[in-house]
Parts: sequence; structure tokens; C-alpha cells
Amino acid sequence: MPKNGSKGEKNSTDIVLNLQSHTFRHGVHPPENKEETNKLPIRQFSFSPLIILPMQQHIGAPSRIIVREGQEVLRGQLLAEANGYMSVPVHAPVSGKIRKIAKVPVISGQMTEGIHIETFPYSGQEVIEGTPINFETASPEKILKGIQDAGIVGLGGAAFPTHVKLKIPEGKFCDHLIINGIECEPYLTTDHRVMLEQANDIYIGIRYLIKATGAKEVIIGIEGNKQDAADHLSKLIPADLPVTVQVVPVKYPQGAEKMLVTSLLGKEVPSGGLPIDVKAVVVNVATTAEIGRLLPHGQGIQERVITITGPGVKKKGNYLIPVGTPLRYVLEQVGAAENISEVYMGGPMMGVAVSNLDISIVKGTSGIVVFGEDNIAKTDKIFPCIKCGACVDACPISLNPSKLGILAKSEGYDTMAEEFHLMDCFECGSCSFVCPSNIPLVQYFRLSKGIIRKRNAEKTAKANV
Amino acid sequence: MTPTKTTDLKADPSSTDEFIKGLWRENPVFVQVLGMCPTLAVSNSAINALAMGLATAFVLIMSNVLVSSLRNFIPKQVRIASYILIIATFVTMVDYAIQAISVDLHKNLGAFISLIVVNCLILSRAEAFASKNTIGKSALDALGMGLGFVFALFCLGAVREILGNASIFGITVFPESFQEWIIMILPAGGFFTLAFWLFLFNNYKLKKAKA
Amino acid sequence: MSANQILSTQPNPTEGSKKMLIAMVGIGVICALLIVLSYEGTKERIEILKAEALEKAVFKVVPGISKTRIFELTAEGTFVLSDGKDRSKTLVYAGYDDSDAFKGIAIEASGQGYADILRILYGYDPEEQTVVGFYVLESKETPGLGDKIEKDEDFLSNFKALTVALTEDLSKIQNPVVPVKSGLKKNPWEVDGITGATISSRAIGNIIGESSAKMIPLIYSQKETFISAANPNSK
Amino acid sequence: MKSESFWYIFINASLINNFVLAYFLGICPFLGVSGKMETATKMGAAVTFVMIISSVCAYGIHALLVAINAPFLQLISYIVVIAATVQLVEMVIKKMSPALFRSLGIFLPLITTNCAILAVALFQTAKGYSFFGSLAFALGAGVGFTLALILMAGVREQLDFADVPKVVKGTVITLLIAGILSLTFMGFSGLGS
Amino acid sequence: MFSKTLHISTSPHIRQGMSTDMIMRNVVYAMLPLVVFSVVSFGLNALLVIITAVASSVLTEHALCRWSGKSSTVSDWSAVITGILLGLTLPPIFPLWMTFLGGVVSIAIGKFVFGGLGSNAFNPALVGRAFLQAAFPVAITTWHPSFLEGRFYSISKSVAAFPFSTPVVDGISGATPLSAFKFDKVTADTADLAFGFISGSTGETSAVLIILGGIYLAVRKMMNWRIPVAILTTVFVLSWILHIIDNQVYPSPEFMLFSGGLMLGAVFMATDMVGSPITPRGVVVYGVFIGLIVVVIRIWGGLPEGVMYAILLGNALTPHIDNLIRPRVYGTKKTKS
Repeated sequence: MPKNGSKGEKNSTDIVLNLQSHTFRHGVHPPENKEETNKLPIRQFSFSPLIILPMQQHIGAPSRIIVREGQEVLRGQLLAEANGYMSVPVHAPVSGKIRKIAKVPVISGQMTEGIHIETFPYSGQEVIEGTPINFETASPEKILKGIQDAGIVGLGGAAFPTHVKLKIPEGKFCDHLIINGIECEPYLTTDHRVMLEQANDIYIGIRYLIKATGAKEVIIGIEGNKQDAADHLSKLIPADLPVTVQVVPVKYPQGAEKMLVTSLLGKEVPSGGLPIDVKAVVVNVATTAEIGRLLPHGQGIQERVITITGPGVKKKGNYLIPVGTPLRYVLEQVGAAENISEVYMGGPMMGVAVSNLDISIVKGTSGIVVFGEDNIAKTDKIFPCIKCGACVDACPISLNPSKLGILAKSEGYDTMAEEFHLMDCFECGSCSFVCPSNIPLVQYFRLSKGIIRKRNAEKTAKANV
Repeated sequence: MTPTKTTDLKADPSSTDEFIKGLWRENPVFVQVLGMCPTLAVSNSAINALAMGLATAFVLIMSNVLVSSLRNFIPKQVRIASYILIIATFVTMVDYAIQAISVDLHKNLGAFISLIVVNCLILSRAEAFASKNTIGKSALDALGMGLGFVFALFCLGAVREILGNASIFGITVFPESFQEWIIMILPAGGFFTLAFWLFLFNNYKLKKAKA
Repeated sequence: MSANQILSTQPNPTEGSKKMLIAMVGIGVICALLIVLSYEGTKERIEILKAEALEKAVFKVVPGISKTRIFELTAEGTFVLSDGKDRSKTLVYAGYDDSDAFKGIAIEASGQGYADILRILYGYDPEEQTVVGFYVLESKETPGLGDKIEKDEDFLSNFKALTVALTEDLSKIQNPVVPVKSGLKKNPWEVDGITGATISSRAIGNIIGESSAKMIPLIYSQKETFISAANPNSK
Repeated sequence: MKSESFWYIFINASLINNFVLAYFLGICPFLGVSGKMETATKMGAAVTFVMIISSVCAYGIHALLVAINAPFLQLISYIVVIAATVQLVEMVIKKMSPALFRSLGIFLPLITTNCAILAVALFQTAKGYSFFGSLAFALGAGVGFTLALILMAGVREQLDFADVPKVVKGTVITLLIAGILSLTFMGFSGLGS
Repeated sequence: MFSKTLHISTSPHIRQGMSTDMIMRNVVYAMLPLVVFSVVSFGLNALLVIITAVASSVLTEHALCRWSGKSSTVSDWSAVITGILLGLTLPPIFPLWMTFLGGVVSIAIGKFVFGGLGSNAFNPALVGRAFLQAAFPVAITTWHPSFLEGRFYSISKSVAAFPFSTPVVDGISGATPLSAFKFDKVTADTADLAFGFISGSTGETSAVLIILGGIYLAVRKMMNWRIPVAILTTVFVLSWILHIIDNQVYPSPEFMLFSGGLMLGAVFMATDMVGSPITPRGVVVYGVFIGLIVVVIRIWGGLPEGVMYAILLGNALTPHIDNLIRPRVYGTKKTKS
């Protein structure tokens, strides 16, 4: 393990090392299934007559609604403002009339505050301009504020408020800005298309990010199956930017922040830490493009690129879809098969299965994968763990999922956390993917982590009393 | 010391019960899982098992009686040491007695006669029962436990000898062509046979609990 | 709990230790008495039984004798009369018939068997220069397999007449005893193995081979010692 | 005797005729404390230690008893001396290393009634081992005991998470594993022949 | 539209497609050539032995599941593997009633009491085999020459021995190369060993077929190739060193490698996933340990063959290997156990 470079300097040995490896330990190779959509350009999706906009689209506090029922809004208008630091505002994705403000369902199955907007059928849907932020003159704080005001969250799927992520903690430094164009989830081609079609926005976004983080070099990490995107971006690198495009081997979960840092820098993010602990900040490529597109105009997010694919969909493609568009409407438009049986928001590895079609597209939706009944050839039979070790060979952070699974079944939560590093698991799903016994390992871990967190919270609460 | 409180407080339980409980309900081997070492080591033939069982029973009875009769005389602090001394004495006596009966038998039982000293069954009866009860009761308790031990050893020894040597008490019980299961007289067979008997007991208990 | 016991749990310190001492001494005396009594009571019979058992074995390996005397091998390679109690010494048992004639000698030997050390006794007839009998004193060989060395008739017949003739100068055995595979015995100094008990039967062949190579020349050269001991002055 | 080298005595006591798996000695602690790896290791270490000490004591006592011609006191003196030794060891450890005492403490009293300890003393006398032979024997016995205990503990720890049928839970399954281990150790028979 | 209820699953929503019963089935496929070869070389007797072993394993599994009120787990194929493995390790003229008993013991004591598939600490087939070895030491070491005339239409008296009766060995019995070496210092021709023109257990004779089966499984990623490689390398290196030291006393490394049950054990038994360590490094330790014990027992032990015992010991050691050898978790310092 190369040691961290000295403060603020580019450590050349690190770079050499990572040029040789460019990957992390273990990982899996799920079938990619990207070829059906990766050649299809991004197309504007039609506006749904009804937009249902939940206020909880990001990690953190729900946005605070500042409009009232019956009010008419313009596309891009602020509808809800950030409720604290760990929150972002929501902008109107369409011009229309607010029909009601009520609880709306979200993917987790819970209900949250939301706004129903009746889209004006004949509106031109022009986006209103705000106060532009100039990356040359604005201070880093100003840029971060601008990112927050634009309602930008991680578009890779996590929906973590980007301004929080970009805030470099006191005493730490960011040397490497990593733009994550890996998109290792099967089926999804969102980032791929963004890189091919929005190169300019990406580079403008990078300028903002460099300013905000103080990074000395920028690496755009792209998986080997998107060579065309890598070539395209390399060609367009502005002369004044310290950017390199780095192609890494195709392997899941290459796109996970920690894995990408390891692949590109040859360093490991310490357990429980963040990339900034090894002087790196990782930003999704679509997020970067969005920053570059919105900030110069002072606008907020109204729509995002989403790959709609899977065997259950007729008109597969990459669409620019307004946030808040109901899923049912989307599926109707793309001609989903009548017998659809499973719909995932996000990719099939980490995405969430949708329980009903009344939920809406949100900022974090990177893709919609639809399976018909006849496409599912899953056996639900769960065998006992035969300790084959496939999960151990798959786990990108070298956990022992087999042992963890056995412990979870016998409720050995403390052992899981203390001895077997459960809390480092980021639920990439590699273990469940390879498990021949069909053991729902990730589900076990998710539940166990929840219980452990709850216990710890109780403990701290008790200690504080 | 509380285990026998109930017997002290209750109206004097019938003395047959003191005797019967060791045979079945509180069988030292099958239920209490005590005294495993000699149980397994010398149960490879019925005769060895019986001899060992009787020797143990004798030591148990004699030491129970002596401990019980001395129970008011032995101070608490040195009671364990005294019990060990008493037990060791009777074991030595049994050892010589068996040698005087048959050198072959003594050879077969080997050091396991001496090891009766550390059979937890005897010490536990001395501590848990004899030290708190009258001589009569202690003798009955020891008799029951001792016979229970003999019974258990015999069960083991019989199975092991019949399968392992096609005989019982040295008398052939199967036709010439019977193939002996050598494993039964080997150590592994001892473990398996005891496991088998305990399994039967557990199964019986579980069935009864269900019914 | 009875009042007695409650009292005894909280004794007066000095009185307690005094009582303790009395109790221990008392029990010690009772125990010592019982042990010594049983030892003295059984001693004679045990000795007789043990001697009988040993004699039976010696009689088995040296046919036609009616009494034996025990000798032990000294460090100098000579044989002296012994009480047979020191187990670290190599023991031999000279056998005599009714007319006190020296008929042969039983030699104790041991070596590694399959499961543990094997202790055996084999008879040697100096007249014929052959091994004339064999008996297993101690064996933990697998029952039904290795313990065939005690029961297998064909195997035991090996030792009815096993040649251990010495060379001209009497310094060593001409043809050392060696084990061979079952059914392949060709010479009178070979020990035929047992199918299915190869290891144990070979072990016996090796033990006798090793022991005889060392002991036979010594015994043969000191024949006189044994002959003269037939009618010892001490008795 | 040639084949009675210290090495052979050691191998014999630890592997070929393993105290637990071939002689059934120390079965009670074997069944009792083999559930957890950590306790098994500590118990094994404690037993080995006490075995060596009592082996030395027994060697001395035997010599004394032979000298005063009182073989009938063998058993009683062995058991008394072993009990006393355990007490003494307990006290010494308590004084010298409280940490060690805390981790071994609860096992030491148990050892007094561990038949394996007494058996080491009795067997070495019966086999007529020399002083160093006795030491090798005691060490072998202790290592064998520890080995059996540790192997058992490993398997049993795994069983904590297994769906063991109720009727065999506890002693039955432990005895069955002991039987399998005993079969396994039969592979060592004849070692060194 | 879209009135159907949606199927909900937690991520990941796709699976690699490997399944446990599929792995088990493929292990059976990999062993089939061995079964065929053993029938070719030992005739009807071997076929009957293997069929009996499989039948008794499967029946026992089914019966025990029923008895304990669970649904039958026969369909996971693991009992079939146990049966075939047991059959392959027995002498070709082993009495059928003993074979049947071996199958019962394998499943009942080797697997069922531990809680069934996935919990069996020891390889069930080897538990059964070890039981038979201890119970019937003579029958299990009564070997039979291969490629005898008339092997396809005659059944040995020994095989057909009446239940619980002592088998009578008719005709010739043959020694295995290992016992021939152990007791008479005779080594066999390496080519004969490799291709199986020797005497031995039904399935252990053809090293080449065993290796081919192993390669099939390794390529399909249904077997941890490191295990056989570690075992065989250890045996080879150790016996090579010994052979250099004294080539009269110690057999050649190729003899050690190809004789006896080493190949069969290393490829099909030591690789039993349940009983072997889970990490790549742990597996190597496990393999080296087994190889070491094999050499020790074969060279210095009383038995001609020690593979079975070595693997059982390896199984017993596995929990400890897994406990002591854990990979360093990403982002942590070297973990202590």
C-alpha cells in the first residue's frame, strides 16, 4: 500500500502504481446489457400532464415548500427551499398550476410531503433564468452555495447533496478531483450518453469544481466499455485544465467511490472515512455536467437523463425526463410490456425494486429497468450456505459475507460489526449476485446495519442522559 | 449447598424414591452425564462394564455411608479434601480386591480402577447428598445411583460387546458367520454407542414432553 | 439446613482449626487403617496369582518344564538372578523340568506394534538352537485385526521351530530372524506374516529378530549359569 | 528400550493414543469447556501445565514409596499431592500474574478432578518411564488433550450457527464429533513403527 | 394498464445464475467418468458397490428428513455426491451390506446430526469411510485385481455376502501399490498408476480421469483449484526431498502422487466446500497441511494410506484456519484475529 503523498504535493509514486493496477481487489462481472441503449442519443421526454414532486428527493432534510395550492408556477421557479445545510431546494420541473400539496408516495414505500402540478398543456416550457455564477470570479463558498441553490445532488443514484460533499473539512486538502464516469451498473447508459453529448458542460462543471475544492489535478475515470466516451472527452480537454482521462477495466463495482479512488490513485480510503482522507473528492460525471449547465444561468434542476431499458420495454432509450414525472406515465410512453413483473429504479445491482407505479421520477433516478414476467428466470429456492467462498472472492472490500450471513441469521450483530467489519459494507450486491445458494446477503446486511445503528444510537442517547 | 433443600423441607420422601431416582429419572450417566471417563473406557465388554460398575457402586456406597456418618464431624473447610481421602481409600481397597479376584480382570480394567477416585459422580453424591442426609438415606441414594451407573455401563458394554465381538459375557451369541463390527470395541465405538443411548433417552424425553 | 450445619459455617477461629486438625487426623487414621488392612489381606493371594500368570506364560513358550527362575541382564552382558520387579531391566526366565534339568529359556522382548508397545515372551531351546514358543504379554493391537498375532494358528506355528542357530564362533546368529509376506516363508528362520494383520505380525518378526540377535549369543555362551542355577544354594 | 525414545513417548501420548480420543481421559472438561475456542485453549494450557508439574511430583513420590516399600499408598498420595499442587499453582499464579490468574482461575479447581491428570501420574508409573520419559509423557498427554479440545471447540463453535436437530443437541452431537475425531486420530496409529 | 402486482425483491436483482444444486450436479458429472472406468476395470462388482452406496445415502437422507419433519433435501444432489464418493473409495469387492451401512453412517453421522448440507464439519463420505475402516478393517483392505476375465458377468461372493455375515473372499486378492510398497518396498510403474491399470478402490485407480474431472470443475469455477494444487504440490515436494535423501527407503515423488487415494481425495474430497476454508490463503494452508499429513502417515505411519485421515483432520482444522486467516478488510490496518 503506497503511503499517502505529502501534503499538497502530487506524489508521483502513487500515480505510477495506479497506472499499473487501475483496479481494486475482487469484484464481479455481471452481464452488461448496455449495447441496446448506449448508441441511442438523449431525447427529450414528453411532459406528463400531471407532475408529482416529492420533497424528499435527496439524503437529508426534506425541502420546505414555499408555494401554495392553486398557485401558477413557471418552469425553473423555486418551489421549496433547502431546509438547513443538509438539504437542497426543489424547482418547478414544468410550467403549470399547483393542484394540491399533499402526501405522496416515494420508492421506500413511505409517504412524504409533495406537490402536484398540472402541466400547462400548451406552454413552451422555457426555463426561467436566475443569477448566474461565474467560476472565474466567484469564491469557493459562493460556488458551493450556487450548487446548493441549484438543487444539485449526486445524480449517480445516491442523491447526496453535492455541496456538502464538496465542502472540504477544516485541515484537509483536496489534491485529486475524480470525475466518476464509470457507470458500472448493468443496463444503464446515462453517464455514457452524457459524456458523449455534454462534454462542454462537463468541462465547465470541472472548472467550478476545481475552484470549489482547490484540486490540483482532475482524473476522469471511465470504464473500458465506454472507450468512445473516453476518446471523445480526451479530445476535448481544455488546454488550461489539468485533466486526464483514465480508462479502467470493466468490473463491478468499479463506480463505487472507494473502489474508484483505489483504482485511480492506488490508495485505500480508510475504514469509516471518506475519499477526502486520501486527498480526493469524487463527483459523478452527470452531476458535473449539471453543475456546468445550470450554474452559469443560475438555474435549478428540472429534469435529468434517465436510461429506460430492460426486456420489458419497447422503446428503450436515454431520455431527458422532468423530475416528478409519474413512473406510470413514463412506462406508458415507452410502451412497457403488459405483463411487467419487476421494475427497478437505478440499475439491477443496487437499484430499488418499485412496489407500485404511482411514484415519480426523482433527481437520483439514473435508470429504469423493466422486466416482464417471462424475462425472470429466478429460482427463489434458498439453499444453506455451502461456504463455497464465491462471495469472499467477490467482495470488493474483502469482507467475509458468508460468515456475516451466518451471523446475521443467528442475530450476532455485535460480532458482525466489531469483528467482521459489517459497517464497511456499502451494499454493492456482489456477494448476493454470486451466491449459488441464493442467500439474500445484502438484505441481511442492510437489516443488521439498521439494528446496529439503532442500538448504537440508543447507547449514545443513554450515555448522554 | 442448596440442591437438596427440597428433600429436606418436604415431608420425608419415601425411601424407595431415593433409590429409584438414580436408576432412571436421575440416572448418573444417561441423565446427569457424569463419570464419562470410566463409562467409555471400560465398556468394551459386558463383563468389564459390569465389574467397573460394581466397583464404582461399591466405592459410592461405602464413601456415602462414611461421609454421611461423619457429616457432623467434618468441618466445612476441609470437607472436599476429606471426601477425596475417603474415596481414595475405598478405591485402593477395591483395587486390591479385584487383583485378588482375577489378575486378568484387573489387567483389562487397568488404571481405570484407580481413576474411580476422580469420578465426579462419587464426589458429587458425597457433596450433594451424603453430607446432608442420614446414613440410611445416603446408603439408599448411593445404592440407587450405583445401580443406575451399573445399569448404564451394562447397556453400553452389552451393545459394544454384542456388535463388536459377537458375544455377551464372553458367550458367543451369533452364528460363526457373523461379521463383528470392530469399531464398537474401539474408542470411537465407545463415543458412538454412548451418543446412541443418549440419543434414545433424548428422543424419549422429547416425545414425552410433546405428549 | 439443620442447626448443626449453620453452626459449623461460622466457627470460632481457633476452635475451628483445632476441630479441623482433629477431623483430618481422624479421617487419615481411618483411611490408613482400611488401606493397610486390605493390602495385607490381599497381598498373598495377589502375589500367588501374579506368579501363576507369569509361570503359565513361561510354561507355554518353553514346553515340558515345571518351574522357572528369573534372571536379569546386567550392563556387562551377564545374567544374574532377580526378583523380576525392576521393569527397566531385560528379563529372562530359565525353565527346568521335574528333574531340575535346564530345558530352555523364555525371553522377554518388546517393540513398537501398530497401536502401542508390544511386550512378548518367546521360548528358546539352546539344545536345538531354535525358538520353541511365543506368547503375547501385552498388546493393544486392534481387536479382530492386529490381535490375530495371539490367535492365528498359522502364525503361531511359526514359532514352534524357528531356527536361530549361531555361527561357528558363536558371536552372532547365522541367519537372523526376519518377517516375510504371508505365504512366502521358504527358510526356517523366516516368520510368515498374517494377511490383514501385516503390521502387527511383521512387528513380532522384527521384535524377535532384534531381540534374538542380541540375546541368543549371550544366553548360549552363559548356558552354564542357567544350568547351575537349577538347584540354588539359597533355597 | 530402543523404541521408547522421548519423541516416541510424546507422539504416542499426544497422537497415537490420544488421552481424550483413545483413553477417554478428561472427558468431562472435554465435553464441558470445548464449546468456545478461547476457553478451550486456556483449559488446554492449564491442564498441560498441571500435568507436567504433577508428573514430576508423582515421579518423586513413586521413588519415595518404593524406598519405604509402601505401594498401597500410591493412589492416595497421588491424589492428595495433585490436589495440593493445583492449590499451590493457583496461589502462585495469583500472586505472580493476576492477569493470568483471571483467565485461568476458574479452570484450575476443575482440574483437580480431571482424571487425565491423575492418569498421567498412574500411567507413567505403570509404564516405568524414566524421569525425562515421564516429562515427555506428561507433555504429550497435555498437548494431546489440548489438541483434542481445540479441534472440538472449532467444530462446536461452527455448530452454534447450524440447524442441529434438537434431539442430538448438546452432549450427543459432542460425543459424535468426538467419535469422528477419534476415528480420525486412528490414522496416526503405527506412527514411528 | 399495468394492473399486475409487481414483484418486489431486494437488490441485487440479478444473479450470476450459478446455483448450489447445479454445482452439486456438475460434481456428479465430473465423477461419472470415474464410475465408468471403475466398472470397466472392476466389472459388475464395482458397479453394484457404487449403486448401493448412492442408494443408501439418498434413502437415508430422505428418511431422516422425513423423520425430523423437514421437506426432503434429496433434490440438492449432495447426498448423491456423498454416495458416489463413498462408493469410489471402497474396494471393488466390498460387501454390499457394509456399503449400505457406510452410506447410512455417512449421511446420519456425517451430515444429518450437524444440521444437514452446509453445516457438516467433516466430509460425510469420509466419515462413512472411516467408520467402515474401523468397523471392518479386513474387508476394507481386501483388494481385487483389475481387468479380470469375466468381470462383467460375475459377482464376487464377497460383494454378495449375506447382511451381517463375514465376507468370503473368492479367487485372487491383489495388493494396492501403496501396501505393496509399505510392506515389500515394491513400487509400481508410473504409467500404470496414472491410467489406472492397478488394484485399488473402485474410483482411485485412474489418476488421469480424476485430473480431467477436476479440470472440468475448476474451469467451470465449481471447485477451488487451489486445494488440489496445494495438496499435490506439498506431497510432491516433500517426497521429492525425502527421495533425494534416501531413494531406497523413500518412494519416488511420482509414485507418491499417483498411487492410492491421493488424487481422488485431493480433487473430489478435500475440495468439499463446506469442510474447507473460505479464503484463498486459508485454502493453501489447508492444502499444505493435508499434504503434510498424507506424507507423514504414508512414510512413517503404520498404515499404507492416510489421505482419508489427512482430509478429516483438515476438515477439523478448517474453523481455525478461517478464524486465523482473514483477509485484510479494505481501508483497515492489518486485522488481528
